[in-house]
Amino acid sequence: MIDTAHALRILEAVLFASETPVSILVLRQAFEDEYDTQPDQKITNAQIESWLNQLSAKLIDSALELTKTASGYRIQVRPEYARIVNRLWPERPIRLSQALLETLSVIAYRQPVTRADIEQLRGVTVNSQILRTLFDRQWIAEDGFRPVAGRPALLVTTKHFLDAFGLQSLEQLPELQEMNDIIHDLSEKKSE
Amino acid sequence: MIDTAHALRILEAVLFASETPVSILVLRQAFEDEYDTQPDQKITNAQIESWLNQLSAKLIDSALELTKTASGYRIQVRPEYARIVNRLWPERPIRLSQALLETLSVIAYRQPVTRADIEQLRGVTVNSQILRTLFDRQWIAEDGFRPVAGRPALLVTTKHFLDAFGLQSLEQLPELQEMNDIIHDLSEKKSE
Amino acid sequence: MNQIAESEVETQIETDTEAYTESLTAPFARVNDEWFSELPDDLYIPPEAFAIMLERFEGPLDFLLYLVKKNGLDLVKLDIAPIATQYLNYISLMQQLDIELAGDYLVMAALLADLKSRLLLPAPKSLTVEDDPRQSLLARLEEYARIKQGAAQLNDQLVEGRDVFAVTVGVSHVLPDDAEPEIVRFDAEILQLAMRAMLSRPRVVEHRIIAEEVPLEDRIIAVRHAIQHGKSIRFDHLLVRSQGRMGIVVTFMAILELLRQQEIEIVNDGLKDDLQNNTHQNATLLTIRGRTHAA
Repeated sequence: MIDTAHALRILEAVLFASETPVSILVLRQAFEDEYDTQPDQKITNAQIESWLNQLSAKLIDSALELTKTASGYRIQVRPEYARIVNRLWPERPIRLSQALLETLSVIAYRQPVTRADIEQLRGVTVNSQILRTLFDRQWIAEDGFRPVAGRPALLVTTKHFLDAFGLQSLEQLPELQEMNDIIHDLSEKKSE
Repeated sequence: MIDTAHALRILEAVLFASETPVSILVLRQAFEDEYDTQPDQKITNAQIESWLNQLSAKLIDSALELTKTASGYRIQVRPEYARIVNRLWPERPIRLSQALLETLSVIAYRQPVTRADIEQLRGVTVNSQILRTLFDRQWIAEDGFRPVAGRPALLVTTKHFLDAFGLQSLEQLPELQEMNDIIHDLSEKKSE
Repeated sequence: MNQIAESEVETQIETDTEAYTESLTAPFARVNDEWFSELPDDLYIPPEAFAIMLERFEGPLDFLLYLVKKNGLDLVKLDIAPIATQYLNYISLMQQLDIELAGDYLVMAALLADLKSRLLLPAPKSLTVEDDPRQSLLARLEEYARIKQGAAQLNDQLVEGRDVFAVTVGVSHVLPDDAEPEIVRFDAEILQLAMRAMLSRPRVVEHRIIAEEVPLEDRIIAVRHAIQHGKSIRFDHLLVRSQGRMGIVVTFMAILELLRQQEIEIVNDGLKDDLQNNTHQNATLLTIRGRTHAA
């Protein structure tokens, strides 16, 4: 039998470390990784939901709460304490750094993409903070996964992203035609 | 008198919501914002530290811990639960190659150094990709230049570097071996 | 071969290297000069293994450290010449096995060749500690060893993002899909600019200088041969066309080497010519001559 206290700590590790809301599928994955020796002891969704309830209860005495969104579970600061945070960092997520913009534009122009796709294109590791900021603003969302080993999540932009950039649809994104020329030029030079 | 349970929740809201470690100054600010009606009831650093200790104790039964780094306090997933995170998102954990560690070590222990210093010390050409990764993670920064021909930029480590490596200051860097020990180690015959 | 004490590299060679030497298709640089008369002690490693072995090292200093540790040399006594010898032998062998070497390894090879040749010279009477070439190499090795140890210690720290994960939770409410559009508007143009900046950034390529097979020792032999009996010869006549640029560089290194060993002298340093009048016909080039009193 799995020790409840340990189960709750596993949930905590996953939920707190995740940059995105965590689906029940991913949560089950975490337990299967941890208890892979007992294949007969399958952990059910009901079991996980029961632990989630207990975790929620554990958080009652804190400034945090467990919420359920369309794409899964996430822990956030309770609304009554959000005020304190917002007073401390009033301009919180609006800094659009070059790294953030590049990450966002890869997702916007090349969606759906995995984290690895972004790294491949940018040539540097994806900064977790940036993804979290984008998720926090709800400019990006997860939309399924690529059916390869590790089942990496596919990232897409959302309606809120379109709103923030004054776009009606993705077709209105500024054209990348020129860029294709640049790429073409570059590859031409290489082959010389 | 401030209710301790409420104080702990304020700390939680701020520490959990922050993207970077939080200094004691900012924590005090959070309390002053909250209790600005009683200017006589100044909250001391000692008071905050005492609450931080209690918060730390509150986390004992969880997968999380409170830690102190160069720029302040941060809540993190305990190393023993990080394994779960690593397994779930295998692409996430950063990898530190030997070349990167050596480059970083030169900068950390011998700062400020130029690129040429690093090459001279390691005996190999500096890999631009590595420097870019270090800049991208904000572990290193340029700090002036050496007043010689070409005015090469001087590289130093940053607070982010200390934060990432769980150090409160450069003085906490593990000590390097004494010259004599090195000679001794090098001269030691292989036991086989 | 592994049973042979590591420190006996200097003497162990004669016994079983003959067969190996003959098995090499490329002519092994086996000359009277002491530093090419011996072979590395792990000879029966296939070429691929050499390449893999070299990949384990972070560069020539790391490789030198390995050789130092492996041989258990007394660095207090500045016992560095045997290491230089071994290093040069490995490099020479790898070149003959067509293993690509990063330029850094060749730079170190030149430095060690220089060190060795200087050690052969009679020590100047006023040799100070700082002048001792072994001392400065030792200092570099020590400093590198220290930095390497520093790197290991950094690696032992609990690193955020690898061993621990900083926690950040969201604050804002989750907006419903039909929420009012955000007030902050950004120009979609900045996305295109970001994408352009990113895609036009030069791809990061790891530059590896590929060493052509021009072993320094081969060039030394060739130069020695060319200036036999005090003959003088112009630099360009020493070059082998097929060896290309690397051939020029290595031949020049060979000349410097022989100069140090006082086997040759310069007849014309090729510097007097006015650059503007310099044509291919009357170009003055470095010209050298064998010193008759040299052995």
